[in-house]
Amino acid sequence: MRKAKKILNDPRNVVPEMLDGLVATYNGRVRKLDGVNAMVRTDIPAGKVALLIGGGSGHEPAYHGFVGDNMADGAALGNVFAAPTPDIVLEATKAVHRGKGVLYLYGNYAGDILNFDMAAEMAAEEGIEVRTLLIRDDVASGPIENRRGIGGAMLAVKIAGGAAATLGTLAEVVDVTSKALDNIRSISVALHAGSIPETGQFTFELADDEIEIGMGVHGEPGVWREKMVPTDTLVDKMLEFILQDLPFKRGDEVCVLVNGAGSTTNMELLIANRRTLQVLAANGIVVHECVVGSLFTTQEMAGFSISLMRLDDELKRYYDMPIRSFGWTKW
Amino acid sequence: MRKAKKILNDPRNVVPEMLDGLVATYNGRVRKLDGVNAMVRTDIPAGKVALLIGGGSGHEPAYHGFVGDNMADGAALGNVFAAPTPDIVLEATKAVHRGKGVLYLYGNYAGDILNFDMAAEMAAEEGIEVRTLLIRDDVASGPIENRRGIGGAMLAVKIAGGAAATLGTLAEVVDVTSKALDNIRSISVALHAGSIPETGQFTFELADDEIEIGMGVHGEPGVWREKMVPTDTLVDKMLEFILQDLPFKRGDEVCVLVNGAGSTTNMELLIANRRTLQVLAANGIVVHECVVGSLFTTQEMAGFSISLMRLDDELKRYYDMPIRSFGWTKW
Amino acid sequence: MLLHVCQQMIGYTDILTEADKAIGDGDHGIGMARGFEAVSQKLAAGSYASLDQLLKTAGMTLITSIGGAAGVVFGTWFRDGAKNLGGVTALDARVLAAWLADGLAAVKERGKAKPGEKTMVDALEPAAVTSSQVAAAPLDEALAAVTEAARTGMEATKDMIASVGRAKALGERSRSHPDPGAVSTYLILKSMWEYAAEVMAPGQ
Amino acid sequence: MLLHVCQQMIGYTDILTEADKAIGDGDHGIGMARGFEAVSQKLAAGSYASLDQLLKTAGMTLITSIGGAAGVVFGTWFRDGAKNLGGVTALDARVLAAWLADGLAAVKERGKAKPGEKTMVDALEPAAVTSSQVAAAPLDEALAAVTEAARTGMEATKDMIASVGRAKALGERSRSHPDPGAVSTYLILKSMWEYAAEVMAPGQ
Ligand SMILES: Nc1ncnc2c1ncn2[C@@H]1O[C@H](COP(=O)(O)OP(=O)(O)O)[C@@H](O)[C@H]1O
Ligand SMILES: Nc1ncnc2c1ncn2[C@@H]1O[C@H](COP(=O)(O)OP(=O)(O)O)[C@@H](O)[C@H]1O
Ligand SMILES: [Mg+2]
Ligand SMILES: [Mg+2]
Ligand SMILES: [Mg+2]
Ligand SMILES: [Mg+2]
Repeated sequence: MRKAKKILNDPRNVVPEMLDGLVATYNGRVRKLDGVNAMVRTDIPAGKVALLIGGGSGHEPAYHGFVGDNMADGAALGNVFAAPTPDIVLEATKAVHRGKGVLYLYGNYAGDILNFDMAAEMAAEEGIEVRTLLIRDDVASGPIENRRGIGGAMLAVKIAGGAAATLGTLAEVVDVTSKALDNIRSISVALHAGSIPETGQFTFELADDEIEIGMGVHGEPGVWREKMVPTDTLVDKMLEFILQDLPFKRGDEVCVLVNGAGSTTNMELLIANRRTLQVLAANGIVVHECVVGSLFTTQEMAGFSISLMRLDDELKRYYDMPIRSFGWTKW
Repeated sequence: MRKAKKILNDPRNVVPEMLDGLVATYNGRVRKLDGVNAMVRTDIPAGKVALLIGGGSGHEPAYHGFVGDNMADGAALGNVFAAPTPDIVLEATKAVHRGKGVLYLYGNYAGDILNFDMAAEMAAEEGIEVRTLLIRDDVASGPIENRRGIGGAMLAVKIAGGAAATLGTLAEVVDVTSKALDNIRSISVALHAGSIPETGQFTFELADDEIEIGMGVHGEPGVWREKMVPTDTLVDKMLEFILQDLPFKRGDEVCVLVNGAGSTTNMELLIANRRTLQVLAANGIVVHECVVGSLFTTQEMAGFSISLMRLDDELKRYYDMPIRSFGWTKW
Repeated sequence: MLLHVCQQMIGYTDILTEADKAIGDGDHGIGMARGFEAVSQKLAAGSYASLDQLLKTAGMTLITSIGGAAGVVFGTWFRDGAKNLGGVTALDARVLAAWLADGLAAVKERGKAKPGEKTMVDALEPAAVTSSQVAAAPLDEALAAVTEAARTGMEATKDMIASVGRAKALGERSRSHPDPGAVSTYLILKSMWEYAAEVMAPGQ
Repeated sequence: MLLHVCQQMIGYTDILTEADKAIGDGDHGIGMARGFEAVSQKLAAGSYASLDQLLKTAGMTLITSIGGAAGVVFGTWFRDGAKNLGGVTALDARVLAAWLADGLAAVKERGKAKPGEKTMVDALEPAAVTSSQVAAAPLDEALAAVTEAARTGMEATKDMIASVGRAKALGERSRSHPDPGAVSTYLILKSMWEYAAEVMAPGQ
């Protein structure tokens, strides 16, 4: 079976090696914690509510690439596609805590929940208040409690980061972030799988002429498989799911994220963005800003997701804040 | 023969459709010119020296994704891998000109030279002063006059953009940009080819276990082909070429760009960045800043390039300027 | 004995990778290998006065080295299963029964998975039940019965639809494949039995 | 006649793609197709009083529609080749010779390519030379000779090493493959000859 072709050193060391390379791009604004795969900002102000994100590696720049100014204060990294262990999360929690409590924000996956919860219990024993919010933006994965976190997660992190940099209490940050999460919807399409460095194997198989709408970032099944279709036909279908789910209504204001899965070209993403904006305009939905890029990837997986976040004045204020991180910089 | 798997509409319309999607990400700060595949800033100040970049499409975000604040004032887009025609370049030239002349900055490819030169002649007839600088950063492509423009091009555009935003005359901008070009060196490695949307065919073949150092973005041959090697071994070899070429000396200060060809993962790039910094440190070369990302791609090509730009105080001043563009934002 | 389990589980990497590829994300094999590799290093590093210390250390090591869902789940079994083992120094069928019973309870408490939801619980629960019934038997006989119970439970997961964990997402598609964690549970017990039968028993 | 050339060249897309894939970046075929498609649309749009107007329009259209190196090169041949054709209305061997001679000169002036550097010049030059020798012959005979000269020149590029243009980079690797632009040059002239022989001649 075809194996992935990659340039790596020992595949068992990809996470710490990648982390070194990532921290270096921050010019001292972020540091790696000794002994564990976690990174935190070096300039977290005293008395700041802390935002900790994390999950399995292999989705770069998500999540760890979103640590930075007005973004997350720290990230806990697991191995590729595996949740970080409780000790990593705990160390990161202690490192970002500034006396005002810590918000855990991550995708709704069993492994992540088991590990972050165990860490939260340990943190509580050390007197650190932790609140947890799960990202569940993928409309293709059933009832809300089952929904997975995909590309829209980056919009949630941006709002949470802005709120955590601005508001004085954990409870307020939780409220704003919850509102953002309630207003984010995403849907994805997959063309081919990404691979796990340690096994060199792809996480799923898809025929050369097939795509799957709603497929998860690890190959979790979507809504349906079909033959290749043109961008416009595909985007129209994808948006149908999103628009009716919230539902988004005429006059709503949104920001848009068209996110690449890894090896999908900017050209394809930009053409998908063009159609997305046409459809939103036709539905009388006002676009505040659109972002196009590969922010939440799955190694060399091909495909993309479309995310919408409905904005009100409060969310817009946090969305408009400048940010500086490896994965997303805005001013 | 294996064909590329992509989501597109009519492949003959990829450039204008992509351009629509790209312009939309600028929130009004950039507009498309009517009738030709060119885009220009909407807020070019009167009396500003203009910077025009361009080339074939398919390398997104290069070149057109680097139009923006303190970057290029406009870009002329050709079809995929084909230089823009003289009329496109001329229209873009007229649209960016503010009475102080226009600098053409693009990669050293026969097609681009033929078309930009013809446009420069037409512009001269209309009384617009044009100066041309070719990007030739690829050390693997022989004597300087033959060298191709690859990833390091983005560093040149950054300096030129800063200079054009700051300096009063075209001659001064040319001087600063020339200095940058003289101090940039790059080398690439290819793992597999990108494809042309209109033919669906890959531009070259490389065995599953082979890589080619120095291979050009369109499959132009490099220095040598070999079996897969670990990141550290590969980066050491690549840097050997660059370091001895300028040569870079102990105590030199540089900025670093590790650039992905398209489908190479951030994980691989970050691990390559880690090794790059280790080697530079071992050689006593000071790193001012390192940038890691897929800024100059060739569709879904796999591989990466390493670029170094030697800095002096003047170049550092322009490098440090904040920029805002689709492909690269910094503050 | 635990060292033997570690070696065996590392050897099963590919089998577990395949199992997780079929209904999950394909990382279960390397995760378990990573975990038991770490445990064997811990064992090599220090000596342990009592069995519960050994199991607690092993459990905590699994939790901090595997990651994903399996780390917490299997680590909790090993660690919390030992919480009532006082200072026992030797493993016998009674100790085994207590370890499995308390481990199962802790895993269910932590993971909220019920039997029939296609998780390792579907292998661990029958193993614990059987173990309590053969608590008076010699260790190797007890482990033989417990291993068989785990195998049967593991086989039964083939007909289940995952409703918990990463594989949950696969719903119908997960049918006819065994649950990777259930496979691991069976293989861990099988390795213990092998050791008891081939290495310990002869010596007794 | 030009319309026939357009149809033919569009039909040759795959041949030219393959030729450019071998030693270039593989876009020559779609580029020429795009260019001659645009020319045929221009022709359909308006009628032209004189031949030089027709050729200048076609040349400018190639320049503004093909892109890459070929756009400027082939467009320059068509457009600048016609600069001394005054207001001639019909194509004969003498006009053909002037068009090829002036076109060749303009292409060399613009592209700085010398014969032997593996470009379309290596097909266009022998065609121009031959054309001046048969300037008194009937058009179809002249085109037969000119086409044969272009074919020979094109064949000769197989033994050359590219030192100009995109293919230059391939150096040694470009050997044994013909130059795609030279192939196009031969095919353009061949299409003109076909038309002269099959459509015009009978009519005369
Ligand atoms: N809530 C849970 N309770 C018990 N076991 C679980 C639970 N969630 C997952 N598991 C077990 O973990 C196994 C998956 O482990 P692994 O693949 O290593 O982690 P991940 O699912 O995060 O990739 C499943 O096969 C299942 O047996
Ligand atoms: N300087 C030049 N003078 C004459 N012909 C040239 C020159 N450069 C390129 N060509 C011709 O152009 C052809 C390549 O055309 P094409 O592939 O369409 O453009 P590109 O090389 O930009 O991809 C070459 O085969 C060669 O015949
Ligand atoms: Mg996993
Ligand atoms: Mg080309
Ligand atoms: Mg798994
Ligand atoms: Mg070409």
